Amino acid sequence: MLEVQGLRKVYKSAGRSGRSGQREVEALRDLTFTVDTGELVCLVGPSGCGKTTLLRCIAGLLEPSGGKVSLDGREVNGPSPGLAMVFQEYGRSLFPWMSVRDNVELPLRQKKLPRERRVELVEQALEAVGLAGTESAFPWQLSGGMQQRVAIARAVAYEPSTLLMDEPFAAVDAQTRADLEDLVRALWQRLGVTVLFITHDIDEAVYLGQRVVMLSSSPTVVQDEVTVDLPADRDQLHTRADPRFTALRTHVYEQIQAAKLGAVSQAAPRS
Amino acid sequence: MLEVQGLRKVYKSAGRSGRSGQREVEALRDLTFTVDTGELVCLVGPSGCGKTTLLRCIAGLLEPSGGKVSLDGREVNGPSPGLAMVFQEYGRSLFPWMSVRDNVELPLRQKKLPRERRVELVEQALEAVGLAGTESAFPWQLSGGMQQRVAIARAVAYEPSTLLMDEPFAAVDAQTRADLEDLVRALWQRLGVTVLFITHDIDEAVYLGQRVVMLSSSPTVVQDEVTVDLPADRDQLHTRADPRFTALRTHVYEQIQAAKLGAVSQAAPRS
Amino acid sequence: GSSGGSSGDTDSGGVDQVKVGVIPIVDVAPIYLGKDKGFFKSRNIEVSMEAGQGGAAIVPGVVSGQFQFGFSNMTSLLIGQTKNVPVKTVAAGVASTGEQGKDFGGIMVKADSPIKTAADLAGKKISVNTLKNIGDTTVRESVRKAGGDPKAIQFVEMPFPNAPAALQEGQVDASWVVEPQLSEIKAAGGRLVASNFVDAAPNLTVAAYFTSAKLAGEDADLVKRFTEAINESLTYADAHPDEVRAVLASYTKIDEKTRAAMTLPKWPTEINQASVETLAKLGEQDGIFDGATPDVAKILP
Amino acid sequence: MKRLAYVLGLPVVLFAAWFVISAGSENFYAPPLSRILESFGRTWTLDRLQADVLPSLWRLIAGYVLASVIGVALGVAIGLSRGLRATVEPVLEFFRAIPPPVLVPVIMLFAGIGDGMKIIVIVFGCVWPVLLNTVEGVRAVDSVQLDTARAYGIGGPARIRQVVLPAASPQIAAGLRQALSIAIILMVISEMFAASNGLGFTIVQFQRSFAIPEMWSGIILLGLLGFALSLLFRLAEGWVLRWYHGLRSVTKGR
Amino acid sequence: MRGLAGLAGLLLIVEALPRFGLVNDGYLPPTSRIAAALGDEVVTAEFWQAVGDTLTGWAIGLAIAVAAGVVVGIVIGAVPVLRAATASTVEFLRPIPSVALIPLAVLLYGTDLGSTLLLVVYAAFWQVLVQVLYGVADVDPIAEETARSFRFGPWARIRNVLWPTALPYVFTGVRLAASVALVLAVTAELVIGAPGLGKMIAVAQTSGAVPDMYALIAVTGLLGVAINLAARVFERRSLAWHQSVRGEVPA
Ligand SMILES: Nc1ncnc2c1ncn2[C@@H]1O[C@H](COP(=O)(O)OP(=O)(O)OP(=O)(O)O)[C@@H](O)[C@H]1O
Ligand SMILES: Nc1ncnc2c1ncn2[C@@H]1O[C@H](COP(=O)(O)OP(=O)(O)OP(=O)(O)O)[C@@H](O)[C@H]1O
Ligand SMILES: [Mg+2]
Ligand SMILES: [Mg+2]
Repeated sequence: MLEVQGLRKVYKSAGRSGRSGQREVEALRDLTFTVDTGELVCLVGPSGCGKTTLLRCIAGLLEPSGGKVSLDGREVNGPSPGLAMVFQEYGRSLFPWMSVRDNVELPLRQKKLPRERRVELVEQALEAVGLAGTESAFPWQLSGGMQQRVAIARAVAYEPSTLLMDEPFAAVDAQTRADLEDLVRALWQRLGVTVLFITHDIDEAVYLGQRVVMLSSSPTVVQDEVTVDLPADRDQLHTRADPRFTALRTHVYEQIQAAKLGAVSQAAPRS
Repeated sequence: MLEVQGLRKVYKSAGRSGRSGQREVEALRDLTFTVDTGELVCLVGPSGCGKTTLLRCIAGLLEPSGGKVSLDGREVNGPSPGLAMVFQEYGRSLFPWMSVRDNVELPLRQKKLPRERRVELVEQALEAVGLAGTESAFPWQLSGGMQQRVAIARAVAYEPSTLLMDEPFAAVDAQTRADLEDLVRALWQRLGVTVLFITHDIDEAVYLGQRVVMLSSSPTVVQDEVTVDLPADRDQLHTRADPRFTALRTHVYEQIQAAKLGAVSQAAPRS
Repeated sequence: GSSGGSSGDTDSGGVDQVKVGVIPIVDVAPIYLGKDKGFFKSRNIEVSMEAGQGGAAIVPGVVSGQFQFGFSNMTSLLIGQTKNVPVKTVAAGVASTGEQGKDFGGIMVKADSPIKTAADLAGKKISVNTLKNIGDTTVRESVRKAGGDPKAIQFVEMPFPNAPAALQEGQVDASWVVEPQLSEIKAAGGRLVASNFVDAAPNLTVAAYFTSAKLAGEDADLVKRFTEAINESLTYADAHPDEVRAVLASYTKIDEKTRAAMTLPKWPTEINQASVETLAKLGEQDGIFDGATPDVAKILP
Repeated sequence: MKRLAYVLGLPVVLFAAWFVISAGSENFYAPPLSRILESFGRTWTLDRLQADVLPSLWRLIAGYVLASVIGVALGVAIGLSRGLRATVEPVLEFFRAIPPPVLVPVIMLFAGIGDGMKIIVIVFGCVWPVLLNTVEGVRAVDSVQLDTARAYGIGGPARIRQVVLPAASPQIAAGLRQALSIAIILMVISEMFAASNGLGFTIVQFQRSFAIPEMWSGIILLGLLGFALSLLFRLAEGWVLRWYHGLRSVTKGR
Repeated sequence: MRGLAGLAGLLLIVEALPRFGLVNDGYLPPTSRIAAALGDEVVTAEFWQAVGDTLTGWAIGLAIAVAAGVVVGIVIGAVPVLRAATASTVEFLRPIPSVALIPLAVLLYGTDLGSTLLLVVYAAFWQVLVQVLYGVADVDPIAEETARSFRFGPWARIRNVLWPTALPYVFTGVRLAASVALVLAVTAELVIGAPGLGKMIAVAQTSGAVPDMYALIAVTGLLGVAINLAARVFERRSLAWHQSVRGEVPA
């Protein structure tokens, strides 16, 4: 189980040399929520509200300024084993000196999987994201969407127990996106992995998640949570046509709207 | 007027260490289409089909392997004056050594605008993308979506006569996205700028464009073109509710589906 | 010495500005002494010393006219002659004392070394400051005279200041050094095996002052005055060893004890032509002239 | 063909200019190039190459390889640890500023006067560019790449080997490139002490015995040696960093 | 603070080595004796004159080398044809040791500042040049394309894209060149006898004044430490945006 309790994060950094002096940004004010083991939760919120920051704290890559994150009862101080993350900066998170294959395989080596198993996993993962045939290319020889899919393949092949995804489908076309959504759900169902999924696409959040957590705009708190009471067996055509789906997405949309408006009325000074 | 005639682009590059030898990718096979001066055309197509490649050729950043691109009758050999481009890799196209303000202002300096005008344009553009208050931050202190908006602000402030945008709203939330869509349309109407807009969101393509050009998957040709016969005055609520809108988006969706399927049946070897 | 601003022999009120390239060692004490005593000033020469580390810096300086005069050992000058370096000696520089065991340079070994005489040096590793120069030719002569085989010596090039340590650490079997390293090794318990300058020739002229052929031709008067001044300085220095020991403090950092203990060289005013010819012969024998035969007369004044 | 023209073009022009300008030179220290070239053939015979150049090359390569290994290893450690850097940097800077010639006596105290001493002198001089560039390269590794490695539990040696070193490799290459020519320079300097053979020794010997055309021919040989080694280096770099050159030339598209 | 600890450790080792008889204290005297010698030196005007002379040669030489290295590096780096045409010549000239040029320097300038400058500039120039060349090659293609697409002129591209990208490399180059320049300034004085610290070292060396020699060498080293300190401060200010500096702001 993933627990986030009173999480707070303030970025301190010098602004443009002296002109504006110290710049302090309160990215997260006070976040509390839990994700059960094996749950698939989607996270939505306005741009710049701190979703990436939250994910980095959960992954143990960033130290919170306050509050705490714990995974399966243990407090997170550094990256936990069995955790995989798809970064929003997919381009920069691939290693340009390695072929696509090596990029996907590297974490598996760390897991000390035998060679055949690694080859198999890499092949399956690349196949699943529609990149069979590009194994020997370097990442920078691929299009943006292809790079993003390599990053997804890397996380998928890793067979993590916790999967954090930061806008993983932002750069792919609608059709591929639908396929990848189904891939994530299939993986989740097959492996029972805990998934925290950030997206800007409200339909996607509702289609994918068992629950949708909505963040307010900065200073960020949890605005609302919705349980998605759609049947567990979902498919692109029928689920999206379900009136309940439409009701849910409208609700989420309104909440985000409200979050944004709230932000405007508060208008916290930023620098 | 922008004319693309028989455009072809083949990437030649060594694959990973001789294992697979020379890797040749035919990104574009034979593209022909035109965009009238002052027209707003959206471009959709499967991931990796060559949209970015096409835009780079049009911007004069990449030399085609065949065919030609001409802008207002003159053949494109290098970047044309009055052209602005929003890159898909927004993060890397911002200069990390400059504040947000300087990033947006720099091209204006190159245009030799007077100081007051520059300040005004920068302020307006940042305001329009919802980033007022972050002028003195460095790009890497911003969230992904905010960085992308800085890149958009830079292009907008430039007041170009031709605007090329490569999935410019991929990293922003739904609400901001809607605002930005309206911003682009307003800018287009106010300045009469020629816009070529790449997106993966079919609704967005139909909502924004006067015409939607659909590309096939690799080897890439123009799959289809649709003229969007919706009224010129569009707004998020009513236009999207228009039955004609739904009809159009369904048509585009089907075409893209067809493009993908075509690709699978052809299954061109890639390396 | 600092470079006195204006360079060359510009006439300023009849006084010639003269730069002399020297090595800051005991050998050149007379010129410092002579400067202090006014021997140069009285001949309308304003002399300043440029302290280089060796011929590599001094000879090009003299040839190009950056320095008017320079100080160099005779073997180097002989080598230069075979290569037609356009220089000419103008005065004697420094000479061996001619007394076996009491010269300002010699071959040293550690106290407990099995090497007793020069003959034992055959087959050993000996450090000299520069190879194919005055050091190794004269050391060979010492060995030869003592009945050893000079061909079997293994020479290693090592600057004088580093020799005591190398000798102490056993990196070389023997070192050819001059003062003040000679006294330093002695103080550390080292032993003198041979005085190679004395073995090479009686009253060997070790070094000389020289000028470029160009200056010698164009300004004979200046050369003449400089020679006179140097000769006066040499004579004075030879007669006043205490003042020599004192002037050393002004341009070296030799400590007082060593200054008092060390053996001073001789400073005759005449270049001993016979000894130079001997040097030429020895050098030729050892092949340091690349097969050429130096013309001694050409470099002597 | 075109590449050959690029490689030889400027040198040919410069040598031609040198030839013409120096043709009638009376200056003892700047003899006509014709005499230098003539002495080149005479001086650098096969025997001489074997007796003097080979030992030099061996010291050079041993010193260079050792310096590269030390520089990269130490550089990675210092680059990764801020505390270590704060502690050792002043000491390193202290040694960096001391001229190798004055350090030789100290090195001789510990390492004797054999090849070991000369190799240490070479190491001592050419480790700095490798070290500094490695430190800076490691410090500049992209934070997202580091985070990726951390998130996937790629730690310890694997992180250094798979992430840190490749990411810093372009800058390390700059350091190795610098070190190569410095190693040649230090080879010459080290042979000024306690040597009895070697290219540097021979050149200094020529200088001291007023064999000026021979000295210049030696300098030309040094230049040729540097050029040849840098050619090898470029080949190796082009191979190891082919991903980088590909990445960087993506857009040049030409 | 921690740096002081590092230096103190070095001093302790140098004190201990001869004290415990690991090396002969006649050849490597303990720190205390070197310090005493240094104490005697620093009160003399001659010493400060020498430091001043050395620093003058160093500063002027470094300034020329850096300016020339940066300008030439950017011009060559930005124009591929030039780079291809000059590569072989650069590689040929780089390994020529400054010491081999000593006769040439003396020939041209005697023991004047010019000699020192010639040697210093020759040695330090290549360090800067090579770093700039690698730095210029490091430009992010997307950043470069951005500049091209907005039709930045050559000057604007150099100033706004090439230069900031190359800056971290240039800094390393300047730090390398700074110490090479110091080394060469001292060596030139040592060998040619131009006035300065090197000449004092040479005199101490030939006179067998070992503690004095080490005291002077230590001064050279300390100058290096001071120079590096200044470079680091400057770097922190002008590279605040760069990963290597911003990565170290405590989170
Ligand atoms: N390194 C940093 N230094 C200073 N401020 C930062 C830094 N990183 C992020 N921030 C600030 O923290 C806030 C939250 O950023 P974060 O990247 O978490 O947003 P996000 O929700 O992921 O947004 P998006 O949807 O646009 O990716 C932003 O206001 C941003 O400016
Ligand atoms: N530098 C390169 N070297 C080799 N191949 C490349 C290079 N850049 C792109 N390609 C190939 O060209 C094809 C088209 O790439 P492009 O980036 O134009 O696609 P795209 O339509 O923009 O895709 P996306 O929507 O995912 O961004 C891809 O197959 C890609 O692998
Ligand atoms: Mg984010
Ligand atoms: Mg693209």
